[in-house]
Amino acid sequence: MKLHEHEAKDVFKAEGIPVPRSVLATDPEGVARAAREAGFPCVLKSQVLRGGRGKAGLIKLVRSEPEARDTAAALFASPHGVRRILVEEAVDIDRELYLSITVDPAAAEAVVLACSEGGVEIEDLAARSPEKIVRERVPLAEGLSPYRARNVAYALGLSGDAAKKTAGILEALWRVFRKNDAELAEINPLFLTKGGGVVAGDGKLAIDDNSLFRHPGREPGRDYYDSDAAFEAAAEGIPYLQFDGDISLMCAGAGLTTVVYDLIVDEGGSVANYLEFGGPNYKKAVRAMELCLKNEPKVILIVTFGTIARADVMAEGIADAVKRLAPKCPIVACIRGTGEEKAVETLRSLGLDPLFDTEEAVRKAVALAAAARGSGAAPGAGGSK
Amino acid sequence: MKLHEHEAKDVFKAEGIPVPRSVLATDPEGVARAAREAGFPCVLKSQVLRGGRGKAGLIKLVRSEPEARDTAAALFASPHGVRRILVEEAVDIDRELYLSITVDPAAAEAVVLACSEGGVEIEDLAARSPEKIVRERVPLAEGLSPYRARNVAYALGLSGDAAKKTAGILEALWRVFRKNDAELAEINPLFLTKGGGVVAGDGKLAIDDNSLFRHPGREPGRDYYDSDAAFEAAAEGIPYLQFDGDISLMCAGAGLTTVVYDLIVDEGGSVANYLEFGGPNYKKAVRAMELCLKNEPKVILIVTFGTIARADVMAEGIADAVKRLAPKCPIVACIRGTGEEKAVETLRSLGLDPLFDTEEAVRKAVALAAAARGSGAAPGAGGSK
Amino acid sequence: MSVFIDRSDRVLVQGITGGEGTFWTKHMRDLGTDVVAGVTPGKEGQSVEGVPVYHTVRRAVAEHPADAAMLFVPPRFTKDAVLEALDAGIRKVVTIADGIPLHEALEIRAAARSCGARVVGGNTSGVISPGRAMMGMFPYWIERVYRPGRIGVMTRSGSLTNEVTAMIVRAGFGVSSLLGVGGDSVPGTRFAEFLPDFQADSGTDAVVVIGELGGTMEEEVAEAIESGVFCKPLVAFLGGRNAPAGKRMGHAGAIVTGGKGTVEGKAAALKRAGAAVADRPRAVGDLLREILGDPAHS
Amino acid sequence: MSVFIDRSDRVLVQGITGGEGTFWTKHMRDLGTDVVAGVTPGKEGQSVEGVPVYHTVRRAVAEHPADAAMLFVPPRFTKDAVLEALDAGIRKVVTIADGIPLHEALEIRAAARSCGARVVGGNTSGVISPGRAMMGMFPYWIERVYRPGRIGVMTRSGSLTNEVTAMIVRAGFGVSSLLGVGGDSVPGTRFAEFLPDFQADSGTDAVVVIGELGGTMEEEVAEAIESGVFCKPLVAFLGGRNAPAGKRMGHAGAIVTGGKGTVEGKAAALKRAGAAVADRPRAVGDLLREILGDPAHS
Repeated sequence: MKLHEHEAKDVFKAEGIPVPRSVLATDPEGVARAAREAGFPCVLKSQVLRGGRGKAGLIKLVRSEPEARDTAAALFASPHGVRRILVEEAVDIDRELYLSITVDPAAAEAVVLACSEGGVEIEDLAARSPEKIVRERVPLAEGLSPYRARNVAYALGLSGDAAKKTAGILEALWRVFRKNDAELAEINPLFLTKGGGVVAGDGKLAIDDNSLFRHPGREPGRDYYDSDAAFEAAAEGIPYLQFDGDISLMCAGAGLTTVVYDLIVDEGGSVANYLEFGGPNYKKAVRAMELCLKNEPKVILIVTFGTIARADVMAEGIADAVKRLAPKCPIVACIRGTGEEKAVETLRSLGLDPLFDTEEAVRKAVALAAAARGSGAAPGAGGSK
Repeated sequence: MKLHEHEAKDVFKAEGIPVPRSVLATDPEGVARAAREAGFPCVLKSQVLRGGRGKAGLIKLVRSEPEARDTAAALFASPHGVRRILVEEAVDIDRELYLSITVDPAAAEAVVLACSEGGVEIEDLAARSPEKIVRERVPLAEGLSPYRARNVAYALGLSGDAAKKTAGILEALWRVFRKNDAELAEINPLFLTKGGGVVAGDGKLAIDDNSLFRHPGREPGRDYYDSDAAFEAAAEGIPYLQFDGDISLMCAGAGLTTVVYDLIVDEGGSVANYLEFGGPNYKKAVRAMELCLKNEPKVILIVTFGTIARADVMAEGIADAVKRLAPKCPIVACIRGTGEEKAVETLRSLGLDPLFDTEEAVRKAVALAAAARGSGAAPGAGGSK
Repeated sequence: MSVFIDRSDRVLVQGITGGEGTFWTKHMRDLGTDVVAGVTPGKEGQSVEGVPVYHTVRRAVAEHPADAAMLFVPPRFTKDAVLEALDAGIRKVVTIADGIPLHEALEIRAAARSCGARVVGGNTSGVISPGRAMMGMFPYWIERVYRPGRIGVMTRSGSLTNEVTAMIVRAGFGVSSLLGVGGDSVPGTRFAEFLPDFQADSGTDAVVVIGELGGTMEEEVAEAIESGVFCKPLVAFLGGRNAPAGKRMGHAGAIVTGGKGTVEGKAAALKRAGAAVADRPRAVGDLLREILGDPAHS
Repeated sequence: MSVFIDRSDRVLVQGITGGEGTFWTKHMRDLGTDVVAGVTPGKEGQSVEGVPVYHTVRRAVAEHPADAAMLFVPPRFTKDAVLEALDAGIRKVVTIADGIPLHEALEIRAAARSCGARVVGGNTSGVISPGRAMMGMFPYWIERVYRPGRIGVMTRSGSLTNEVTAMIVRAGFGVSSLLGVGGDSVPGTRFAEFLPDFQADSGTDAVVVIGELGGTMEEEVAEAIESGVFCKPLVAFLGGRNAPAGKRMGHAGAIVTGGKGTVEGKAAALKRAGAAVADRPRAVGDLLREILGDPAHS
């Protein structure tokens, strides 16, 4: 779970990392007021969870109160779903650095990545000039010892006070990383100011979803999701991704669902949503189909090959869902695995024609979707007969 | 630095270890009042830093308010220097266990020691029936994982709720051990109550002296020392032990001072104090001699063989001390090492006759002390001439 | 011969008295696994499917020496259970737990590496050498799909593995050992770490790797082939070829970030190393037949 | 040959620009030690006694490969400095720091063991092989007392070591290598761990152990002799024979608790193992002459 910049900076600040003075505002008038207090010029930063906010025009320098008000109004009205703007004092920047801590799965350690060029996309840099990236491994049992922080600071070419302060910030960033069970804790850019200060210009903090139980109050709200369906699916614990195509996937198994997605695209189809109701969710067919129907898909494609997630149970759930929700679009079902024979019976009794080959199912779904697009209307339930 | 029982129990309680309800009192009336509140019978526990308080009669069960008052008066008047009494509710004991965490220097780990017989002296038990001691190693990098706590609880023969609670207390004791940089964290006895509770009956916590800088407020007060000289020496950072013999040691080097102590006892002499003014204290001769003189010794014995602690500097310090303090007892000096030649000159100019052999110096000091005891008076300063 | 487990391994089940522990212990025994003891704190003296239960792993192995531990333990207790198994001298561990906290997954893998142990999982169905032994959650009927044979399989997925393995069987082959390394971003053991075992296994003619977007495990397989650690034929099938960047495709480990971990890059690396890459499940069987010939004629 | 250090070792000095670092670096060089570089964060580019200074150990060893690190670093920063040396691949470390926090001493020793390194100290004057090399705080004149010779010395003390070594020299012998393991209760390396080195050292005929009350290091020496790890003659002198129980005699490690760590028990164990135990410093020289004969006639 990614935190918003202002949330990440609150965490940073509490751990002793200097951040610019700032106020969070939720409407143009609030932004104007906050800007007046911050002094001009100051920076309006849209609080949205996406990279490249600068390039996308979501971060703006303003020089007067009217400009702040107008710019804020434009940002709130943009199609990026801006709900909050962080109004931040402008910092007198001398240099910018990049600093982050993430995990290295192969080494079974954490790793510091740093660069004496701040503001860059680290992945671009890794591809372009990997030699510019300073790496420092951090075994969890040892932690980020002071000497490792110094290794990084001096490898960045810093000296004197800047080196000491940067090392101190890195040690604090480590505490942030550990205390928050982070996947990523990143400061990009880290400003070295003309006055000799070191200040976090931006803040990224991604908390491991599997560790959220240790961080009550951090549950993601509606604005973390790009659709109501995605938000509701998350509340159910159902893996769900929102797309804008016309075939709703209602599959079991993350790997299999991903491959079904691949095959649909290969066949020229388009996906309305990725939805995976396997594992602990294999009895939630009704809820899953409800979520799919929110997208008004042209086809629902069900593909499973379950061992623990029993085919017969899933088929019964689907039967229940069809009866209760009476979907108007056709359903293509390909259900294999434990209890397969019984599942086939159940599906047939629904009037469906169960398939046994994933590729065949995908082709049929794509064809049905194309036909529905052509006719301008979806056939009725059981239309796959 | 050892904490008093009531201090240790405060730490335990804050970490979630159940302790009996108790009140600390400093006079018999306070004890009587606290006892009335605790209910009868209750326990009066003298807060002194020594083992075997029960056997020494420093822990008493009282059954009425007058008994509490009288018993407290007797305890405060005892020769054990009782300044505080912990008045504690009586616990309905079913069983007693022993639980402690200490360090294992060879293994470079911490180690849990536990026993299903509480209240015992663990060292006696180790000598008598070592097979009754449950040991569990704890690598610091791993910490005391829950499974290690369970290993201990079940090895103690516990089951059900008692096993779970004891394991939980051990995990809490680990946090106490780590957070307090402890040499030893001990619960002896740990009560299993008839009501199914688990309660720390006593609490020992010894903080590593080298880590006290991390525990401000824990500096030991006067009552941690058995003499004013010992307290003052500690404030100076001078290693000092109080004895009641007649030869004051003013030596440099812990090992050498210890050997001088050995040799004096071998020769039939007795030591007034152990004082070690080597290492960082080698320029503190005046302060050292001042401390020695508090004991009104019959002889001051100075033995050094310093490399970093320079002999010439120490000799000058001694000269300064003799001039300022004009000790009435004789001084035997045996100063070797860096700057030895100059040191010899300095000592001779003082009227002292420097020796070069430790054993000879010890024999001379013992003879002088015996002579002084015989004559009933110490010869004047420089009496070793 | 088999990779990781065989009939001769003595397996301990941690969390044996829970619903999953009890259910799958029966399956494991029925599929040939020698389950010697179980552990659930507080339940010593009970027995599950005839398997004696102990409070702790240490007490269990004192009575029943064990080589391997199968964990049916919730994700947040998995690290403790793994450390307990390692501390008791067990060097092979399988955990099915789905939802192990990330930092604990790092600690689990680090602990295993530091004592030369292997932890498989979490977020996996486990491992199976069809006809010989199983640790995890493969039901009886799975033997019909994972027919015994000479193809090694390594996978990050569950259902997808059934899909692909069915294609292997349809092509006339069978499975020697199947290792589910799991779908997490920090699995206890990585694909490439099993390649020396498959190389040494006389019962394995070729290996199928069922990978997906995210991480670098497939690239490490390519490196192992290039470095000569593994010389048998290898066929890879990779899910998530068309997945959009930045979206996590179900598995925690299945995400492309900053251009790293794309299926395109993985496929290219594997092909460069000489591996065959299937573009759909059915192609896995086809490629095996191309490389190994028709199994009916061998 | 010598134990731990020799002229051929390349030594790095951490904390070289401090008062002690600068002072003793000169002594170390003058006594034959090859000091190749120094480290003080923030001081890269300076030089001390002609030795170039770097910000970090990693940067120093990149330019000047080193085998050993000598630490002149305050006690509370010692753990970090030791870990930095180990991380840079250095496997021999000496720290003189007096006052290392107890738990950090455990971590230092654990870290050294886990990578096969040796940390000597803290709370020691260091190590010296007279006439060859020195790491620590032995001034020039000490060579007159620690005359080069064929007796190995291990000690927990400073001044007492001068006292005893003077007796060794008075008896006509000299010192091959002297290792001060230090007076702390958790020294980085323990007496017994050096015995295999002294056994292998062709320049050592016998070893003198200067021990004291507290801990179990002397008992471990007895065990090493009994197990056959060390077969040369060994003479022990133990301080604190008459020390009262429960009182800490100066050194953190010098305390008898609960009847454990008495000199009586240590002496008995050593004698049982066949070692000679001197009852006073002078007897160390006498015993060596008894065992090895008059060095003037050999």
